[in-house]
Amino acid sequence: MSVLEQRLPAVDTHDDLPLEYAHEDDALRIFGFWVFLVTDMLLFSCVFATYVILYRHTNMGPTPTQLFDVRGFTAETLILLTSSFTSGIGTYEMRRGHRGALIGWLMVTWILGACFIGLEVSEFVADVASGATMSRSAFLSAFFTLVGMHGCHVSFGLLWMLCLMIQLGVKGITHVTARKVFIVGLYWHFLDVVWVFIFTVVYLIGELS
Amino acid sequence: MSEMGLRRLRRLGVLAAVPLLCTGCGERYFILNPAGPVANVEKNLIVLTFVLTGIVVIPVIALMAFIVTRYRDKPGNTAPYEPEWSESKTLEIIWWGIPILIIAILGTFTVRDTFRLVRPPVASGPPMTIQVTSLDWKWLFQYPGQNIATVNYVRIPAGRPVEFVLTSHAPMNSFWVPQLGGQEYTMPGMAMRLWLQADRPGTYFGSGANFTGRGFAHMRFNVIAMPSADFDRWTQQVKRTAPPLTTAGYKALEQQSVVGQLQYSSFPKGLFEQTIRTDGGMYMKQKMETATD
Amino acid sequence: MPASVTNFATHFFVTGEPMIYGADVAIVLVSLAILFVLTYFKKWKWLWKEWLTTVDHKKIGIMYLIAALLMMFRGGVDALLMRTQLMLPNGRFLQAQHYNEIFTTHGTLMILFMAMPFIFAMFNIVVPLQIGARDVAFPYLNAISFWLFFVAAMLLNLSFVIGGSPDAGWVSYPPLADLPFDRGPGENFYLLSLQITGIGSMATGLNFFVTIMRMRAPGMTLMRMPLFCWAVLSASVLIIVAFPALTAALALLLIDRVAGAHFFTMLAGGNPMMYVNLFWVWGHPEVYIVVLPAFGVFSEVVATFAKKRVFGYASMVASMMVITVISYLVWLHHFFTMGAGPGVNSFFALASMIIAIPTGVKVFNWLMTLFRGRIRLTPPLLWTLGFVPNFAIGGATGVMLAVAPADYQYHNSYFLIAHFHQVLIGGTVYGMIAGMYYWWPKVFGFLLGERLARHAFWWFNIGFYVCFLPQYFLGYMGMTRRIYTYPPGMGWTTWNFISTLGAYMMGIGFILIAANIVQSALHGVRDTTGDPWDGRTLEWSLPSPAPHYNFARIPTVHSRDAWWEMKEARRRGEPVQESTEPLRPIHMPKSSGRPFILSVLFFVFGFGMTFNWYVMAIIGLLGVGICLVLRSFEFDTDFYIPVHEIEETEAAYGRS
Amino acid sequence: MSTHQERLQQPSGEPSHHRQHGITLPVIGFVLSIILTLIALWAVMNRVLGAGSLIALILILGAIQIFIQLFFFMHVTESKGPNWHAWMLALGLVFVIAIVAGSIWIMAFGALSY
Ligand code: HEA
Ligand code: HEA
Ligand code: CUA
Ligand SMILES: [Cu+2]
Repeated sequence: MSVLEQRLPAVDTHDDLPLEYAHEDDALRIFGFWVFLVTDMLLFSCVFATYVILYRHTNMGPTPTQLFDVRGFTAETLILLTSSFTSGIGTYEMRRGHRGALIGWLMVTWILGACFIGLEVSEFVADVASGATMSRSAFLSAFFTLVGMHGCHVSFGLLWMLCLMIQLGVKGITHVTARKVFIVGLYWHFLDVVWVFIFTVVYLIGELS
Repeated sequence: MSEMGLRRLRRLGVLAAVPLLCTGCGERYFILNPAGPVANVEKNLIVLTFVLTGIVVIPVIALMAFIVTRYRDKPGNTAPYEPEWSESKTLEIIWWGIPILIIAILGTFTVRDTFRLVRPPVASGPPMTIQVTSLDWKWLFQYPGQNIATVNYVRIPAGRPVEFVLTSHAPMNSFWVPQLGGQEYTMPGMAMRLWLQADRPGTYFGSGANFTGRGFAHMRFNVIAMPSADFDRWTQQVKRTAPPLTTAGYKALEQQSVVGQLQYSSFPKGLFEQTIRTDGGMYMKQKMETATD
Repeated sequence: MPASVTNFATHFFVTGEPMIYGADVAIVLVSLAILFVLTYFKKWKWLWKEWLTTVDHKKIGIMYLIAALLMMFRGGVDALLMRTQLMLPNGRFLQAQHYNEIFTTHGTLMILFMAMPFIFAMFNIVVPLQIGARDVAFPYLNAISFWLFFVAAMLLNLSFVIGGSPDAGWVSYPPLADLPFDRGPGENFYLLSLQITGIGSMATGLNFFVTIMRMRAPGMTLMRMPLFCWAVLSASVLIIVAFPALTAALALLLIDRVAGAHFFTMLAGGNPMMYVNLFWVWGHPEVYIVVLPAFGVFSEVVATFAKKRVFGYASMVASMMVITVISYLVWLHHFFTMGAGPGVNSFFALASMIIAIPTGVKVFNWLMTLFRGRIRLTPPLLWTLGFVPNFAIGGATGVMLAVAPADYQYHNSYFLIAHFHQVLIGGTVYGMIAGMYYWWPKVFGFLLGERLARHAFWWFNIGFYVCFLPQYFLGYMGMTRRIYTYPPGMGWTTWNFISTLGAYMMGIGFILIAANIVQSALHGVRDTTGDPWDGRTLEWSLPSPAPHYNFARIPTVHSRDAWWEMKEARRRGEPVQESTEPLRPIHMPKSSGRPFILSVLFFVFGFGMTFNWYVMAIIGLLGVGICLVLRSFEFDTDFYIPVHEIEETEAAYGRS
Repeated sequence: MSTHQERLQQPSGEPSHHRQHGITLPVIGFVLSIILTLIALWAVMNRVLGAGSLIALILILGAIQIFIQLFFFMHVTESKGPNWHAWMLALGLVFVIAIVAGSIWIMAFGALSY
């Protein structure tokens, strides 16, 4: 919705770019979203730093090794990695113009994401039931906040995807919906990267301690 | 002129000169009047930075004054006008270069002294240790070697390096005795070390420097440096005359309040270590390098 | 009245001091007066249509400007209250608690609700015009940024009458600001209002980064861009990378406070130092965020009023980029005295000093721009010239602080207070006021009178030195900051007294600025040419105030100082290729009430969280979510201005 | 978003301009990411190295995964105009390292222990 007639000063030879870049306005938003991801990445890195500083401060409560369940977090990781892949396929199908396949793959992604959240919530519930609450120790504060923050991001992504599936159903693949799908894809892959680091820094290193 | 008139005149003169004297006479400019080796190192650095930054700042201001008077847009101003002149390699090199040089010099001294100050000052006598706890809103000093404690003032032997071990059992504060040396934070659950030494006997102003709430403004204390013999006499006297610091007494001190100067003939064993541990000290993994004797 | 109600009321409303009752009454009266005026003059609809729903960057800029001036007044009154209390030893004007609340709100307001909106005012007013664009990249987001800032400012200011203000300093270090030591809602007000405005600021940084990178007029390569835009670009990059750290620090402290977590408590393994660390990861870049745009303003002003190209353009750009990167790597210099070890202190001390090098380069280049120019001492240049010595001294004292062992002596003393006021006021405030005088005619269509402007400048500038130079001496005398009183006999009295006089002089300067604005609004000289200063950059090619689509035809740029070159060509009588392209319909974003509503819902959320009224907080948050979903389903967000309307508007300006 | 003039491209669905982004890329990316994850898990569960080098190893594996997502899924090289987002991303990564490494360095205190 910005100033669309206006051409970029830079070369504009990208006529082979996919539909979501076709309009200046959409290209701007994709660019803007990348920049947003940078801010989000820094936000996560601050919380990661805090976790690393605090994860040995267990206040004689449960330690990471005691708390984490290898099968649980491995399953979460594989599910999320797969959902990243299916959302990638979605983008691929979108670029081929297959609306049905796109919605289908988004659906699969959505279900995988929901399973991930389900597993995470049940993990949290079990922890809390065993007395490992946020106020038990600095380690647990940091753990719940870091992992929970990622979980909130994923849940937000689910809501967003739901909106998009409806819009795709109503409007089909237009330059607007295509751009939105592409952006939500970026978001989803980004969350996957963050999870890989949660998997590594929180769970695997936790197993080591 | 009568005696009276003269005195009045002199008083007037002194009054008028107060602002000037304040800058000149200096007793009260603690930082510029160090009374120990640590503060002296810091003062020398301060003088050095003053000179080095002055070298650029004063010319900058003078240059600006010159340019603005010379190149005013007034009819009849014959000063050259070169609207297109906008590049000069030489000039650019000069003003990238000079600051780099200055910063290099300053940086060298900074690093040298930063490392120097973590070591005890050159010992002119055996070091001693004093444990400092900042409370809301008072300072507790424990003398592990002497097994006495004081509140809101501390006595030290002059001419001996003193290792202040700092912690807090309240919000973070900062322990600062400007004439003896710069400050360091007191933090709950941690023991930080600050080396200070007074070269000559005297009373030195000290205060908390990091805000801790309503009573913060009253967290001042004196550091009284005295000859070793006097110091020993004083400790003996405290041992004889002061009440002991009991656990209950410490509990009372912990409460938020502003108090005057107090002294105690003893304190519960391990009180300082206990305080640190309950506030999270067990997470400080570092090995203790023993510096005390 | 039932006892429970009275009890609630006494806890909810701040009570106790006449000053607060006075403020309560004043706020109620002013609000009623505003409501009355709006109703009486039937301005509600106008307010809604023209302002509350606008997405026009120029109007948003004006709103930021007004807000910044108001907040400068509020923060300045705080400052005068503090100075009055400190004028004499054992002052009894304010109590400890009250004093603590005042310096906390003073610092917080001045940096986050005065300096930030002031720079955003300049971003909004100037950037699209300078790069030849019709708006920013995301106008709707821009409106959201403004309204988030606005409701956050309201939230913080509300704390003065409801619940109590934060009182742990603008840095609000735990454990002092954490639960056992601070139960009251004051700290929550701080956390939530900063969190909300922080989100808005991040969005603004993103917005202007994208705008500058992608929306420049054809031919305007990066190296042909006005230096102000470069400054905005570097400030935006810093906002993007620094504000997340603030968000994280505040969020963790908030979680401590509302969910009983132990990030920064003294118990259960919390580590308060991590807050200090995260706060300054943001805090240091923040001070450069507010000063870089001021640098940009100075670059424009010296070139215009020396009638000369800016000197050393390339090294100006280079120095800004160096500052951007290095200023991210110096944060520890705010806590040298935490004792992190000599290696750490040395590294951060060196990094801090290195910043002096590129900054110095900029100072010299400004001076060389004036050198062999033809200097017109207009108000914008006056503020710029006032800035140079100020910043040279303030920067030099910054370098003195960066010398770690020396900082052990300066830290938290009045020397530090003097340093940062000298760079914040001498740098940021002078820069923003210079910018305000410079672009005022472009925004409002009339000039600010010079005579009053001169008086205002001299009162403020001389007052500044009278106020803050003594504070350096106080630092050397061992006076620490944040003390509400001090005893006589320390030798501090004289300097404090003088300092307070200086503060009043600055107050007079501020009043004169306000008078200057009012007087010129009534009797000011109209700017009919659109180019009152004989400017160099594209914004001066437009009529004042600019039409809401800015450029009827997007200009093509062939060099730096694009407008100056066009005028030169015309003066030389060269055939100017006036664009003969026919006008085309202009595509513009539609106004929307949603940014305002969304922000109000954020306010509801913040207010609920502040008082731990979670139902209210959840309602607010749900509302925010609904707004976002609604936006996602909105496809009709823009419209075209037809050619005949453009023609009419241009004709009204006397242009074709 | 309404239509506009000459630059509008109808949603065509013709696959021609996506040659470079065939289905193979996501598949390779997926397989790689799974393999890397399992290697990390295996290495930790079996303690194949000392703690220090193990941590270094799994962090490196994680870092590789960033690039997998960026290049195989997120099309980081695609952009209209110069690729500024990649620069911003790189700068962001530098600062991420500054925050994390810096904080760890700073917080490794030289305090006395009791
Ligand atoms: C606009 C805001 C602004 C700016 C621009 C600066 C600029 C600088 N600041 Fe300042 N600073 C603050 C705002 C700012 N600061 C604030 C708000 C605080 C305190 C917050 C709080 O605790 O509440 C603070 C605190 C602060 C501290 C912490 C002190 C302490 O808490 O103990 C330090 C320490 O290193 C420091 C250093 C510097 C340095 C080295 C610069 C440099 O960038 C200055 C560079 C400029 C020059 C040097 C002048 C021009 C150069 C020349 C003319 C030529 C070359 C000169 C030389 C070679 C010397 N500042
Ligand atoms: C951009 C930021 C900015 C600006 C512009 C200012 C402006 C001023 N500041 Fe402030 N200040 C800070 C940022 C800023 N400050 C910060 C960050 C702190 C640290 C807070 C903390 O410790 O947490 C601080 C702290 C601070 C202190 C230290 C308090 C303490 O530690 O105990 C002092 C004391 O002198 C002070 C004074 C002043 C003065 C006199 C002005 C003058 O420039 C103000 C000029 C006056 C006006 C513009 C107002 C004009 C209004 C009138 C004339 C109306 C008169 C009417 C009535 C009185 C009813 N400031
Ligand atoms: Cu600060 Cu430990
Ligand atoms: Cu700083």
